[in-house]
Amino acid sequence: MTKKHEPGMAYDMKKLNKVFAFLSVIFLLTVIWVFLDDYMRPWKMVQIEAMKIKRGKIDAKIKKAAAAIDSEKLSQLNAKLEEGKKIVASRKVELDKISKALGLISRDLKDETIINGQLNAQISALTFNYGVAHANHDKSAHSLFDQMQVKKGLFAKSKNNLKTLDSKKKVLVADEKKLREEFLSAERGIKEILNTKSLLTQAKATTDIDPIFVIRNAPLGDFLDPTVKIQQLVAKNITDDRYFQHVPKVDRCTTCHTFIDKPGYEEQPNPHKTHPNLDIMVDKDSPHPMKSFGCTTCHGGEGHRVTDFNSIAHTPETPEQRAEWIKKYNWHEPHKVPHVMFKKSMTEASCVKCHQGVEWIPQAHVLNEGRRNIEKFGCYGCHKIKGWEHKRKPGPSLKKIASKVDKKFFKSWVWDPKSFNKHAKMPRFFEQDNNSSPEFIKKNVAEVNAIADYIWSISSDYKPFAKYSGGNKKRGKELVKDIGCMGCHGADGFAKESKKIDAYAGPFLTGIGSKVDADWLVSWLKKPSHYQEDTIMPSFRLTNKEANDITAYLMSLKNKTFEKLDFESLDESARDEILISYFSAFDTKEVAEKRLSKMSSHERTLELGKRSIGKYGCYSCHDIEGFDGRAPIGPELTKVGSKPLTQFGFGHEHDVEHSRDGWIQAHLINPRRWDNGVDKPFKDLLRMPSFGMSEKDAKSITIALIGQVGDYVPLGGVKRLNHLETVTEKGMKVVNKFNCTGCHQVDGTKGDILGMFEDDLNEGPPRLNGQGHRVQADWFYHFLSNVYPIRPWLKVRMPSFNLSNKEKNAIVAGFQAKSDLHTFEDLGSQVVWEPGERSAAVKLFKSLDCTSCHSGGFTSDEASAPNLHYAKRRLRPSWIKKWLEDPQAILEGTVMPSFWEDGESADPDILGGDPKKQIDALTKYIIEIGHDKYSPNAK
Amino acid sequence: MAGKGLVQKVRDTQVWKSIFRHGPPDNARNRAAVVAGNVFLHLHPIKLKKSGVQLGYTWCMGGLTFFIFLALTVTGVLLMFYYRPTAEYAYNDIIALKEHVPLGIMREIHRWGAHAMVITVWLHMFRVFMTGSYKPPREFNWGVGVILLVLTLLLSFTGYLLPWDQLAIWAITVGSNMAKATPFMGHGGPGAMLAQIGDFVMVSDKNDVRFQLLAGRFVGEPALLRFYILHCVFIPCVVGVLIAIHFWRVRKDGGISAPL
Amino acid sequence: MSTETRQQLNRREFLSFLSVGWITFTAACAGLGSMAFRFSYPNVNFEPEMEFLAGKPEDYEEGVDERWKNGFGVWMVKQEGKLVALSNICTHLGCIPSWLPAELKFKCPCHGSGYYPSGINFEGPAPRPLERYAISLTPEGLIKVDKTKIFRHEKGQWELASSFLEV
Amino acid sequence: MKELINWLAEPIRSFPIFTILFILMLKYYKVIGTKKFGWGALIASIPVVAWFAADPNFIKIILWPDNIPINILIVLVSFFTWLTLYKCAENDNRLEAGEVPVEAMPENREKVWSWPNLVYTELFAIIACTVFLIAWAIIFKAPLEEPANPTWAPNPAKAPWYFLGLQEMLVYFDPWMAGVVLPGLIVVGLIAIPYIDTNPKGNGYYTFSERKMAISSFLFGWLVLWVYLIIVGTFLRGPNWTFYGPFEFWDFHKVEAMYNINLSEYIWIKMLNTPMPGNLVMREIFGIILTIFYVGALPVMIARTNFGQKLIEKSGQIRFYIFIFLALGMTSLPIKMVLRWLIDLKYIIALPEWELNL
Repeated sequence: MTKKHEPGMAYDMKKLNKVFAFLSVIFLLTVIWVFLDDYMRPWKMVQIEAMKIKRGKIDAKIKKAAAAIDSEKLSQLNAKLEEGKKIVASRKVELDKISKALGLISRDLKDETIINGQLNAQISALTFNYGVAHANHDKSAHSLFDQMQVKKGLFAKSKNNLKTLDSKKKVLVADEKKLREEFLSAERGIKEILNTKSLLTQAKATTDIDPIFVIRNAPLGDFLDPTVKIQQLVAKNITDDRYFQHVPKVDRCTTCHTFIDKPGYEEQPNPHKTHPNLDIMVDKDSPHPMKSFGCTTCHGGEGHRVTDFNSIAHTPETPEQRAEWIKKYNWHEPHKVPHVMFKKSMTEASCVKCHQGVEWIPQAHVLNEGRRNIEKFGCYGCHKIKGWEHKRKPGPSLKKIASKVDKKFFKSWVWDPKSFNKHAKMPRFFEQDNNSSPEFIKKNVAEVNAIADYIWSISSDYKPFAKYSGGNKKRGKELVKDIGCMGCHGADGFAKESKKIDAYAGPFLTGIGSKVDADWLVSWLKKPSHYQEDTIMPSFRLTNKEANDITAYLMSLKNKTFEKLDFESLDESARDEILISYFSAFDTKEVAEKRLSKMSSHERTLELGKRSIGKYGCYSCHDIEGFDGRAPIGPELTKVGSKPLTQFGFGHEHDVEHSRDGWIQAHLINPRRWDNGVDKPFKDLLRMPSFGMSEKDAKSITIALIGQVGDYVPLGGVKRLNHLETVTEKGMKVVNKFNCTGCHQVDGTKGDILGMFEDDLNEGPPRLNGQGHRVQADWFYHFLSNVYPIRPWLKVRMPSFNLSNKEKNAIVAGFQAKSDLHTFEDLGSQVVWEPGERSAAVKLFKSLDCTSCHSGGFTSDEASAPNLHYAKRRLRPSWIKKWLEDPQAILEGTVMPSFWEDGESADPDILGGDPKKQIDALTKYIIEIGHDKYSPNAK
Repeated sequence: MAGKGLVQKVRDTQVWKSIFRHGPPDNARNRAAVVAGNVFLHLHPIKLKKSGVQLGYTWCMGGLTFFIFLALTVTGVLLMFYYRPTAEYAYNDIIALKEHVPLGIMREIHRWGAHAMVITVWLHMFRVFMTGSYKPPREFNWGVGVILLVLTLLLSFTGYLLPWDQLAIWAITVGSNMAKATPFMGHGGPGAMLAQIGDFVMVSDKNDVRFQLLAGRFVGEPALLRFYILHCVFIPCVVGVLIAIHFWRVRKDGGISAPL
Repeated sequence: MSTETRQQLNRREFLSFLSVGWITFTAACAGLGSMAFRFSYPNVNFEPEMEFLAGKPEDYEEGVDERWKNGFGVWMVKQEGKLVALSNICTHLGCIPSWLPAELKFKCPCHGSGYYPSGINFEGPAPRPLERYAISLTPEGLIKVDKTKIFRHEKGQWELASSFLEV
Repeated sequence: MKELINWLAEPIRSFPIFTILFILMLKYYKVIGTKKFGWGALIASIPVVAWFAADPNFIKIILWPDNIPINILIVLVSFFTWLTLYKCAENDNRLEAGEVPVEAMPENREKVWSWPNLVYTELFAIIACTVFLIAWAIIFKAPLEEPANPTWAPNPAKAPWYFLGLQEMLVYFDPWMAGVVLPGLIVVGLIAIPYIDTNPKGNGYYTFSERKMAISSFLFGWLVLWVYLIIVGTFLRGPNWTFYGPFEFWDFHKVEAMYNINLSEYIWIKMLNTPMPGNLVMREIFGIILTIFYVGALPVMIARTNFGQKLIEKSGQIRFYIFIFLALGMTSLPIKMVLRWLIDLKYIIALPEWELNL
């Protein structure tokens, strides 16, 4: 049956209405949906959870506060309050009178204020008008002035009235208070007792989930003033790079990490945990307050995003955590995100961003370790890293190598340095994952042979200036132990093997006898700079006999197994094949072969040697004639932390974690692994050598490297060194270069050599705590150039370093700056005695028996303390005083006794027993008896 | 003769004819066709009473207001090419217009045009009132006109902030402080303190009308952006729609008013 | 069923669908409108902080305290049992007066306006007293100063509750 | 002479003067509305303007770029006011003589082609306007001051010129009245005009005699309360919103002897000599009564008068009350002005505690 419609109607109206109703309902539901969708945010639940945690804490505090309330006293006060009420009520008549009087006064005050205000306004206007009239020489000025004076008189009167009324009012108010005193004092008392609790109760109320909370945080209603809301930190001095522009960093991490800056939540699980080390991070009084540094500045990640757990690019520390997060937060690998968060253990990487131009960063232990490792392994040799450009090349110069070692040693060493010396720093290029096939080994052998031939062909002549004339091995060993060789070197049979990263600044000596010949060694020991001008090996001012003895000992340290190694000779066909591959890079094979055929066999070998040095980048670590100024072989690492992940070649290594740090760490441990499963011609193989790094080393270097980011931190955000810090850094750079800390303890860092003197630290090299304050700058400079034994009883020797003037100055200034001292100080060399002071000093000097230890120049006894006659030019008077006062505070365990322990004088008869006066006098005496000489040998 | 021939030739081409459906407007039929066949001109009636074309009677202020509105739209759109509504750049961009942008005088034309539009719209209202043209059947259109007048003021007011100079922010500060005093809806207005539950102030500087207008508690960068959008997009769109209604009603209500 | 009742039924049905349609349609449109409304209130903003925590009431001694003058532009003045946060902007031309402890007054170096410690002007060209900022106590017992709320003496606003703190 | 003008320009004097002139203008509109008067006024004004312009202070404020629109406004408003009066006079004379208004004359009712008559008229107007705008833009650069600085306010901080009437009202009313309620009333009142004014005459032609009531109240609001206040706010208000005469230098330090007192203070302290009650409503009770009287009782009382009766008869109760309410809203401004000048009245109701000051 066909439906009939009204004429002119295509549809039935009823049907239209139904469809309209249906669509409208869906429309309404969608609108509700969109509101709910916008309203539901994961962080809201986190904040409510935080509220509950806080509530729990407050509850505990309230309980404590309630327990602390003295209920007895409270009830007493309550009784007093009641009593007070009655008393005050009985004074109703008086109080009424006062309040009435107060009312009248307030009326009069108001009235007078109006009058006063009117007069004041009139005077202001008149003053202006008069001023204008007067300036214009107007006739009206005079009358205006008169008017003004009249008004001013009235004003003064009214002001006086006001003051009178005011004081009257004050009296009345005081009276009223007095009348109500009993009541008020009880009220005050109660308030005081309950104060803590009531404040806490108020605080608790802010965590109530009550109707007001619901209104404030309801959908649509939350525009009013929500309590659950996004929190943010805006770091003005630190920017995010948006490529067209740098924009201030905005971190909203505190939206969920609610208590991050609030102590007391340490035991909570994340995100409600307090940040560790609030003394250096996050806290507003710490050097890195949250408000100015934000969170992602250090942690990385997308701090401005709050959508869910993933949007921030949280990075799990371990696979277990990853699994947990996947379960808990639906975590997934962040993608299309500029900055993934650092793993928790790698956060220190970020320090580098702002702490630039310093050797070590305080408290960043792993990072510092990584930076030490970079220094040790010499990464900067092949890879340019900003801040490390001007370092010494990590390896020794090869310019005179032919006269130092023989060719066979050279080849075997290059092939596998660790087989000669387990502590060898030289990495291993050969027999790695990607070049161990017989064909490649053959070619590698050819290359090593060619390198040796080439190096030998360009090595300049060197003749040792001394001849080994035989020596006592045993005495030699004693000397090696005593004079301090172990500050830099190691050898089997000496102190325990060091675990320190920067141990063995010099080579490990076991096996040295198989490496060099005796004549070379004697000359080297006597004068290292004779062989290599810029060596850091110092001269120990050895006598011929000493040098020969040491040589005798060292030459006995042989590595027999290594000596027995034979190195395969060069395979000419392999050599030619490699050369052809070089030559045919730009030409056809025929041309290449033609070119080859024109060369003699020797020329071919040298050509391959030269090319191989270039290929393996030997020149990056060693000085080699003819390679000066060549660019380092490896890619620059200055911004490796910002290198896009896609630019890291993961090859077919699927078990490596797909992240920057994962790649770098895997790469450091086995640099050739990316060639696995790839068919590459010989010339294209990866060349980065293996350093035999432990996982720990690799991780620390990784941290140091991923901190090398491209982010630019505005000047306001970076750590800027002040003048003293800059000078210190410069000095410490030299100190590190020459490995002073191998022997000396410099404010915390110490060398392994001290381990040999564990029984008596005073027998070891002097500790340089507060050295900048201890010695005078001039003396220090002089000493560095002209070393002399200060402590005659020490066997260990301060060597003479091959320091430039600039370096010496840097050391002196660096130590001074480290002790917060500027260059100039009144050294008090002109002694002015107070009356009677000198005789007291002499008496003290005697009674304290200073010369029993400081015997030098006084008695002929063997001295066990420095010669006091040279203190005048060596020590700063202010330091002497400090030293005398409490030697242990400066050098723990020193044999110098404390004569004024706890500020009490040992001899109460001298100078009235005033320790300060006594110390002053003694200091003056020491200066007075001092020679005006830097050292016994100086003029 | 040759010229005339050429004009005629052009007029005879298919292109010309496809655009202009009529001959030269020198006879009654074509005069009607010009107005009726042109999307812009057909705003006008084909014929109207003579009084409606006498400037002494109409002052042409409404027409000029519309024309200035169009001129402001064109210059405004052009200015947008050089102007960025951010606290960093807004002022510098105005300096650029002043100093080196070719024909940066566009800004002067825009600004003075805005003032001129305020004046013409007022005078238009003045004239309409004086001729009693709001009387039936034009009551509704008068109302639309009043709203257009208010929107004109708002357009000018929102544009006032954009140069981001002292004149701008303080004029807008003074102006927006009035919004603060709106009864019940501004935190400084009467009745605001009634909306308070316990410690929770429902009408505060964080949520009142002024905050909504400025997107902040004072005139800052968010306010600049908001005013920019209002000035360049929102209000012009509303004005455009209302102008359409206004014109349509002028025609429907009997054209330019004349004695009944 | 008579045609009349059927018609009535129809009418009822007609009314109900139409009204449901219109009511829900209107509600949904209102919802969309409120979307635009809510959209105009941002959830976060980047305005400089106008509030600060100024320690505990016990930290202040009777008289004028200058610790928040630099940085926040506020004098904390404790007098007669009231602690107030006084603006340090001269009401004359906006210079910064200095506190002269010896003479117990604020003196503006620009044009010589003088104010009592209470903030009331008593000399020079200043037209009105210094302004007070809102001051209150947080549940933790700390003083919160809110510079967005200003209290003017001449408007009688110094009597209002949050213009001072009883101590 | 200049001092006299300065003195006269102060709102306390210039407002009454202006009002009186306005009344005179309406009364003698037929005299004013002649070409002779128009030319005469124009010629007479030339030396006056020249003399004014010779003053450095005056020319400075007049030529300040942002004030140019107001100069134009003054010129245009003067001209068009004269023009309406001229047209009104012409028509009224004809109507008195029993003729039809000019616009209704058969030759003016004749239908003409839009093309070219109207289109060309518009085109000419557009060209003239464009030329004018370009010339204006070339001669006067748009103002640009120092970059926005939220910490330092210029003095005076003025709103755009078209809102200066409102800002001038701020002297007499609190922002909620001057900035919200009164502007709201203006807009509502304007929209309401066609519904209140039921006078069928004067539709489509200029006439004064047929719609005296409508025109005089509109022109009062337009010319006296709007344009006049804008002129005052622009030209005569300087730093601290202090009054400066047209020839006066804007001296920063100028102070006016101004000390305003609330109505409650007047009554309780000055008249009754009693302390002010602590209860807020009690304290302000007189002001509240007065206000209720003004908006509640006064309309009823007016309705009882002859004038009211006549109006009600013509347009009905609702229209009458809306009209009276709007009119009272409009007159509240001059009333408050006069009270301020006469008795230094600050607020009729002073409830700063509730932000409710009137």
